[in-house]
Amino acid sequence: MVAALPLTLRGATLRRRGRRLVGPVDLTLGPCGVTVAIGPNGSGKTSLLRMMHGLQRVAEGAVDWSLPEAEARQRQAYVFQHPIALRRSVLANLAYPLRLRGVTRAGARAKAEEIAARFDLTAQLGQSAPSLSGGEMQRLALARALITMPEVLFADEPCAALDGAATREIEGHLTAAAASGTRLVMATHDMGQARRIADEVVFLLHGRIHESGPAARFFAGPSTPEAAAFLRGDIVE
Amino acid sequence: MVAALPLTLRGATLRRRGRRLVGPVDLTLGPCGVTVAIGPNGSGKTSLLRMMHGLQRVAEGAVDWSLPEAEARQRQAYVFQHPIALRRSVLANLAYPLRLRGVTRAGARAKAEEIAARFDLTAQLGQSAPSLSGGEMQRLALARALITMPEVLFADEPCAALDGAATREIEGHLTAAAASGTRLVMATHDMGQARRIADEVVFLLHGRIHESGPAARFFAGPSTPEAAAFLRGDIVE
Amino acid sequence: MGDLLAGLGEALRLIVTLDAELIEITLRSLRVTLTALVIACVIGLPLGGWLAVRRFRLRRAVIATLNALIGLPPVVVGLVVYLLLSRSGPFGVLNLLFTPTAMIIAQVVIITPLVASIAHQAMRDLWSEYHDLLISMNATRGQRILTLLVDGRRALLTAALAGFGRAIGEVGAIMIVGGNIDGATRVLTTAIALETGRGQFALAVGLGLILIGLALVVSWASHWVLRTERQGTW
Amino acid sequence: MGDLLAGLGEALRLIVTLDAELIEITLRSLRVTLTALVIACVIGLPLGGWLAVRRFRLRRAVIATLNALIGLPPVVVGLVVYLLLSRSGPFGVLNLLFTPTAMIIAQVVIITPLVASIAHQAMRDLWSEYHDLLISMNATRGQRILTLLVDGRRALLTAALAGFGRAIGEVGAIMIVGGNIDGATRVLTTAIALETGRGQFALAVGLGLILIGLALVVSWASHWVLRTERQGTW
Amino acid sequence: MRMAVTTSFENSGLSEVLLPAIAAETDLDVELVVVGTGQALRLGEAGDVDAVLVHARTAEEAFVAAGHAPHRREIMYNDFVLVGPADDPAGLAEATSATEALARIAAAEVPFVSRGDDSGTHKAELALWEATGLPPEGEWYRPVGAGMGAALNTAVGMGAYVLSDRASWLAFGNTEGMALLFQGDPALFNQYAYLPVDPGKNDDIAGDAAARLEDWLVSERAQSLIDGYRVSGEQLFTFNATR
Ligand SMILES: Nc1ncnc2c1ncn2[C@@H]1O[C@H](COP(=O)(O)OP(=O)(O)OP(=O)(O)O)[C@@H](O)[C@H]1O
Ligand SMILES: Nc1ncnc2c1ncn2[C@@H]1O[C@H](COP(=O)(O)OP(=O)(O)OP(=O)(O)O)[C@@H](O)[C@H]1O
Ligand SMILES: [Mg+2]
Ligand SMILES: [Mg+2]
Repeated sequence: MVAALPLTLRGATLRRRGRRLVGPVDLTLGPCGVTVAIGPNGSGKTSLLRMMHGLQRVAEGAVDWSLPEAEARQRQAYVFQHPIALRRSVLANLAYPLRLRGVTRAGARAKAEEIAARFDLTAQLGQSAPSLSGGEMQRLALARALITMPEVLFADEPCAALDGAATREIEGHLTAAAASGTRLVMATHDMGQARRIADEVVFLLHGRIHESGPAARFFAGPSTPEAAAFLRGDIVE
Repeated sequence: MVAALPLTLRGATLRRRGRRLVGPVDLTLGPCGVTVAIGPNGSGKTSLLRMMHGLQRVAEGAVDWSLPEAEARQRQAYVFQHPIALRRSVLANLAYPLRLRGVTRAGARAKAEEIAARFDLTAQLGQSAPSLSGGEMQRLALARALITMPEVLFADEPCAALDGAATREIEGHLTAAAASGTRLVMATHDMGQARRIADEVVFLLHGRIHESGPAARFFAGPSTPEAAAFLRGDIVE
Repeated sequence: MGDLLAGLGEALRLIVTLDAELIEITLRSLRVTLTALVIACVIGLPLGGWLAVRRFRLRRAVIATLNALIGLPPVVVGLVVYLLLSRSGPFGVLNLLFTPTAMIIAQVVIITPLVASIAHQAMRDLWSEYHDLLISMNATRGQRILTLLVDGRRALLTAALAGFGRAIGEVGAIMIVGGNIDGATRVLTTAIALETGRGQFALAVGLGLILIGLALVVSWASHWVLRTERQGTW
Repeated sequence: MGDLLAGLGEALRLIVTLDAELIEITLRSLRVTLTALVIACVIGLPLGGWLAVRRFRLRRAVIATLNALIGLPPVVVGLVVYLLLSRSGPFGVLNLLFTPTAMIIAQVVIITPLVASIAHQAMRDLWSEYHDLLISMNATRGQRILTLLVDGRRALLTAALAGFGRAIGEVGAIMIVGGNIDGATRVLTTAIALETGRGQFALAVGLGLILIGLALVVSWASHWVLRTERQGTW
Repeated sequence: MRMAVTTSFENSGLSEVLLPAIAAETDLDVELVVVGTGQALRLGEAGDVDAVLVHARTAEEAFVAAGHAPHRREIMYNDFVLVGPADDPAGLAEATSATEALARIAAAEVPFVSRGDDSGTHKAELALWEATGLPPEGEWYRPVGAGMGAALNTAVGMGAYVLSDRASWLAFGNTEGMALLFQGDPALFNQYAYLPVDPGKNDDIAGDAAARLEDWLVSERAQSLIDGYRVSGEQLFTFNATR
């Protein structure tokens, strides 16, 4: 199987009504590991992930996968910052990506039930997805993203609404997925989480990559004063 | 001015299609302080807050304010777990609650600009609210709730999408509001935050109040093994 | 006022006596309208969905045009269909003029823009909710439209009912292409027009009440079947 | 086919010669329809909003009924309005029969259910989004409806345009209450019906094309004014 | 003032000659409400129009007998003609009388479109069928329940025979493949009469104007206009009012 990775961003810039939201960004995403995007609110983490995933067209520069776009998209999954639930049952939500790929109804159902058990959603299977609690919804979104075993998973603050135990459990799922070959790109505000699971860190500020590098080195001693301030929890200008 | 508080819940129970989501709950909310609701995902924090605020009708029991319901509602504000933005500009969103109360356009605008400055949203005033980043949206929701200087503020995980600095800043706003007389009822997953600002803790489990009491005592040594497990970050059955 | 009351009486009389002709033209009305509605929905609902999910340069113009076509004057539609189907017209060999098929064709032309416009409007909101998710999941265009149609089915009910209402009450076009021939193409509305022209106002009002009753039954039944307005969001 | 082409020629001729009678009946069509539309919107849009925000026991039945009333047969509406406005009817003293006012009344009856149904359907989705917020902010019922109308204005455009289309193309009712009197109540659709009856198909098709052109201009202009489909969500 | 007239009168185009003359010579502003015969009489009965001009003798006499109009004034006549496909499958051209013509149609069972709307034309047609002694029934007999123009359109579309008043036929634009096949039998005589509505019905009825219009309609000026009205060179109406 040819891989969709590496992903290369060259001078990629995102604009909205004249305003530059992100970029220019130059970045290469290698075939394995966990990359975590951090940065203050509004620094462009979500926009960067969306741009990589192809949800937002770049105004300048290029976002290149190693496969044609449609094929590459087929191997990715995305967990949104505000989870989007189809107006269907939890079961139907989980089965949906498989059904899109032509899996039979019974096959999709079996897989959905299996993953629901792993993500502790079995009790909610028949419930309407929009009525889930915040944490349940986020678990649903993650489970639905992982059900297709994507080569690349983008996750935008996937644990923001989760309690401590659920967070650690989800982190376990994420690192397990990463270990079994899923490339993980994640945005988070939880520096503890970032430390726990990141291999590589991208620190964003005002829409640009201000600093990036291996996680161990970054957390041990960031090389820019802004990153240091951010890690201390200070306001970054 | 007669106060809307204390709020008394007696045997209040919330049901949805036969299922008991919350209750029976007995609880009295005195006139000042910060009450924090904690508990695992799906334990009913959101449902409890919504029930208190009157967004959900109780199936059994009673939720009583010291004023008639309409008047009491006028003095409350609510920040939703998923912020709801009117499809208008940030400015119009902030001015909206004031406009509802008959404040003139100019008056509402002035106040909105003032509070936007306090919540670091000045740059976004003209932007369409639904396009805000997750953290900006949450700041907007909080600012919009506080603009009417409510007697009681319900806030459902108001800092889940915020970075470290913003969280501390918002906590500052919240404690300032509490100090100046706003009764704060908040749900959070961030135990650090709960410790920092709670006067009183309500620990929910399976829709019921499992343990409650002054925050200092609770965090020093919870009296139930479940609460202790939750504080350790273990899975609570 | 007397005529209105007499019309009520007339309607009751026709119904309790199970008037054979009434039953015939009522069934024909239903058959023509429902067939036209099914065809209009098969065209209009996916078209509405397609316009919701697809972005192209002339999209706004197409939507505005579709909205404008709601105003297609029935008499003109009838006339054009008549000219096309008449023996000297291009489709004359099909010999469809003055048959229920011709009436169905005219009604499809009249109600499809209405059905598609309302459907588009209903699915646009749903699409703005689902947009990111379905794009991210790499759903094909057909799958996107299908998902919108399935999850928005209750909103589409308004589209279908509006189309049904427009078609069942329509008279200008089907009068021209159907010819209001007794026993062959007479339906409720053309019968009403006939009785009005004859000055038989009570009978006309009576038939009108029966037609309205029919529309009510269809609407209530479909709301009941789709169990609308029951659960909060879906 | 020849007639269709001739109709195009006829339409062009009428337009380039600025035919005085054409201008008169076109303006009358517009005046009657726009007046009826404004009234229907003033009633129908808030009614749709009210049905979206208000929960009561018979709500579903009311919505289903409103949907069914889209199917009010124009001829029957015309007849009933005629009977009410006739000099021997209850409102005979007003002397409104065979005036544009009578036509406006009939059109309002016909299009209000359509406008209200589409408006309700559009605002129901928005309300499910805004529900918690507006309830929490203790907005009065009027404020809730107003907010939905303002923030959903682009979706309401479909409702208004559907009403406009239905009214401008309508002929059955206004023929009865207006009487198609030359120089007083003749409008585009009744003129088309008249020419069709005379077998003057080219002229009828020509007038029809002008009517469709009018609907297109109105639709494009209102889409342009409301700047729909520009920004993503709003 | 308002006058209800039948579609055949309006379709003939005569009104476009008469109305301007009336306006110029009597300063009466006559508005025509064009409807079916039955509806026209109902409008008169309700007092919504000031006069009625129709061609259905029995119904008119009943109208007067019921007191809705003080009298009935015959103004002019035209005649009915039988129109059908130009190749004339029933051989109407050889018929010597109207009844024979209809009998030929019935025998050949070629499609025949009937107004079927109780209008003056329809009643005249039924009277003719009665005279033939043949029941107009069967697949070939299509009562369309519509005005003259619509019935003509239907007949053209079907290639059927139809009984039309001469005026409507001559003024009709959509004559493709059709021809006038039988005319001239006195049995096809079609009398138009003017009925002023009883002014006692309500205060708004312009009884005075109706009387003045009646006077004008029977005047010599009206006679010359009516007799002089031509479509494709043919005279449509013949003035026959008694002064
Ligand atoms: N459509 C838009 N129009 C204008 N500005 C926009 C639009 N979408 C996003 N922005 C702005 O772009 C900036 C980056 O947004 P983004 O959502 O990427 O931030 P983020 O890093 O994910 O923030 P957070 O941590 O709060 O989620 C924000 O300031 C936001 O207001
Ligand atoms: N309409 C509904 N129908 C059925 N179950 C519901 C409905 N609404 C909520 N629930 C269930 O009620 C439980 C409590 O939900 P609630 O939103 O109050 O939890 P929470 O404590 O706020 O959780 P979280 O921390 O994840 O936000 C959840 O299990 C949820 O699935
Ligand atoms: Mg973000
Ligand atoms: Mg919650």
